[in-house]
Amino acid sequence: MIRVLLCDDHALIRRGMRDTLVDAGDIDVVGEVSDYGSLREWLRTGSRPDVLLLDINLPGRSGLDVLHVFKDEPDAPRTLVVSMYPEEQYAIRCLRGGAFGYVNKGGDPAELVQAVRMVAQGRKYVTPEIAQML
Amino acid sequence: DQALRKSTRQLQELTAHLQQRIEAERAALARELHDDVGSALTALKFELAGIQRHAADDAQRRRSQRAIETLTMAMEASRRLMADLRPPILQEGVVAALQWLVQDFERRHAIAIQCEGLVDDPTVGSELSLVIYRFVQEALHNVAKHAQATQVRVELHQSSGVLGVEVHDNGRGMEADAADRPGHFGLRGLQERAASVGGWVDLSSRPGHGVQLVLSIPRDGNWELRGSEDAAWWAEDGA
Amino acid sequence: DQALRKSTRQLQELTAHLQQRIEAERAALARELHDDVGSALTALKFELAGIQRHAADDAQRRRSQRAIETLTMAMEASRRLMADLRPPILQEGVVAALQWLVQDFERRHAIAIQCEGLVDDPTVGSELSLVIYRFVQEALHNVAKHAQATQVRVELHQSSGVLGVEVHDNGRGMEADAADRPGHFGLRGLQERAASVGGWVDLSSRPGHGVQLVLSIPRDGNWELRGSEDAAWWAEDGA
Ligand SMILES: Nc1ncnc2c1ncn2[C@@H]1O[C@H](COP(=O)(O)OP(=O)(O)OP(=O)(O)O)[C@@H](O)[C@H]1O
Ligand SMILES: Nc1ncnc2c1ncn2[C@@H]1O[C@H](COP(=O)(O)OP(=O)(O)OP(=O)(O)O)[C@@H](O)[C@H]1O
Ligand SMILES: [K+]
Ligand SMILES: [Mg+2]
Ligand SMILES: [Mg+2]
Ligand SMILES: [Mg+2]
Repeated sequence: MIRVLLCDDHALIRRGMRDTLVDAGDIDVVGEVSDYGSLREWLRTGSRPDVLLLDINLPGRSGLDVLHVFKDEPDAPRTLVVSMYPEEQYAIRCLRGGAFGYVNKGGDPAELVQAVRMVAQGRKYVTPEIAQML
Repeated sequence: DQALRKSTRQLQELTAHLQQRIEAERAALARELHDDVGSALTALKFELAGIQRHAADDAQRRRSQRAIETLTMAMEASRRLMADLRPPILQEGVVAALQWLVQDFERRHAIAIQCEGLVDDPTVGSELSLVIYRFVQEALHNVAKHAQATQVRVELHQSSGVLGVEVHDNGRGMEADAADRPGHFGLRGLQERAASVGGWVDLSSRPGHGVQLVLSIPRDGNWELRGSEDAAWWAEDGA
Repeated sequence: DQALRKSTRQLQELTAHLQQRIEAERAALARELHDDVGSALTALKFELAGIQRHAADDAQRRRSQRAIETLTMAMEASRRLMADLRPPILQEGVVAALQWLVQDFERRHAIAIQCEGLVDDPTVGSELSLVIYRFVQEALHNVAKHAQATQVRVELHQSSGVLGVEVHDNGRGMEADAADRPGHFGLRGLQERAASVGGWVDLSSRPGHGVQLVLSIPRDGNWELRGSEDAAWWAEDGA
């Protein structure tokens, strides 16, 4: 089972992502946090997830800030950024910032499952459009 | 004369205040749209997908497919509204936002833009960065719409206390009075925006020789309001 | 001195322009929210109800119930936004809002307005009441700006299924083609707004004899769209 941690400040969206991932069968959502503070706490006490789903728009430190902090940490989790912003604006910044992929939350939820599987294998999830821009 | 000077200053302040109110209001609306409407719609997207995954028959699958398409329309409409109100990319700084405008233009119009100075973020507040963003956005918009250019250049520079932003094209250029065309507010709007932060816009062009649009914003806090003579923004190219 | 006078006038115009832009922008946003986002969400509401009716088991019923609740949240959020964009006084009803416009005008311009029919609220939805409000607002705005009137009259009446709103002044009047002046959008905007709810605006005037502006909105649901011939809104006074 792929172990996923969700970090998003919106409870309904967490629920939606959880249902989507759990329905896939091979994915387990091991935790939910809503901001940088609770994410830190979870990482300190809990075990390391295979994939962290990280929202950009968080209260306090943004997802991009979190990526920046992770850059200096060798055991930081592999991060898949999820955002409501259309991908062209942020994808490249996130990938350069160390993310393993970027998924638009407003897109097809099946894409989320696919992205989580790829990132869990240590591969980058890059759509053709983003690949073209890189 | 003194009284007039005073009333001019008051009006100038009022103008700046109104312009700020427009921007503040836009930002607040964009935030509400994003946080309240946008989040609920995003959550709904996941819920509809769940319903579709568990649909018992084709009719239900069709129904949920239709609902997903309708929802996608609503999401696109609200995203369009949001981007119009306050480009979220600005949170990443002016340079990132301008780079995005440039890339977007290049992708749409297959013209490479030559950039200069798009490296370090100047230390500007959110108001100034929005003025800069709108300036480049409208300038590039005009290039695409009117210029028939083959070369475009975007430049950001800071020297002797003035922040400068320039957009040049090598297109067909324009006449001196084109900026005042009634019903066309783009360039006039830029001038207003610039004035609201103590800056100004210079435009120079000759028919057949492209347009050079320059936004200048004094950064030492010592800028003076330019009198109405100086504010005539037309400068014959080479003159 | 001349230069200063000129710059004062320019700033005055600019201020008015900005103020209008705020209003116009708010109105446009509310309209877009309503038309683009709102209509898709309403359609979605029906689609979700259909999905729920045909749910095969409890789990699906629960999922669709949840989706309906989330949708309701999104609709409420967008409705709140729309309400923010409208003049809050309208929440008190059309009559209260018009009375407020009248008082505001009287205070600013020291001209008493004669009112008639500003008593009972007509039963109109929020869209219609905004059209009525903007009509009186722009009409009074024009009176202040252009008419040099000494008498102004605002009237609301309802007869044979038509709701009528009238604003008359005894000022200098206007020429037939003044309404089409490029760069002047007030009267044209009113006509568009009226058309958006199945109504129309009639304007009559003779130079020296004031302007009579009448908004008519059929209320029986049987109105026909007026053809482009009828839509020519100019009627020579007395003709
Ligand atoms: N880069 C350019 N090359 C050639 N002509 C230009 C250029 N920029 C502006 N113009 C001319 O100047 C006029 C005024 O520009 P402005 O941006 O104010 O209005 P617009 O682009 O026509 O309309 P709006 O910006 O309100 O949508 C344009 O209509 C066009 O004729
Ligand atoms: N009550 C009035 N008395 C005299 N002239 C009027 C009156 N109302 C309108 N006009 C004339 O009709 C023209 C068009 O009016 P309109 O409201 O469309 O534009 P505006 O008031 O000039 O500008 P805007 O409404 O766009 O700020 C005005 O410029 C003015 O010349
Ligand atoms: K978000
Ligand atoms: Mg968030
Ligand atoms: Mg333009
Ligand atoms: Mg007017």
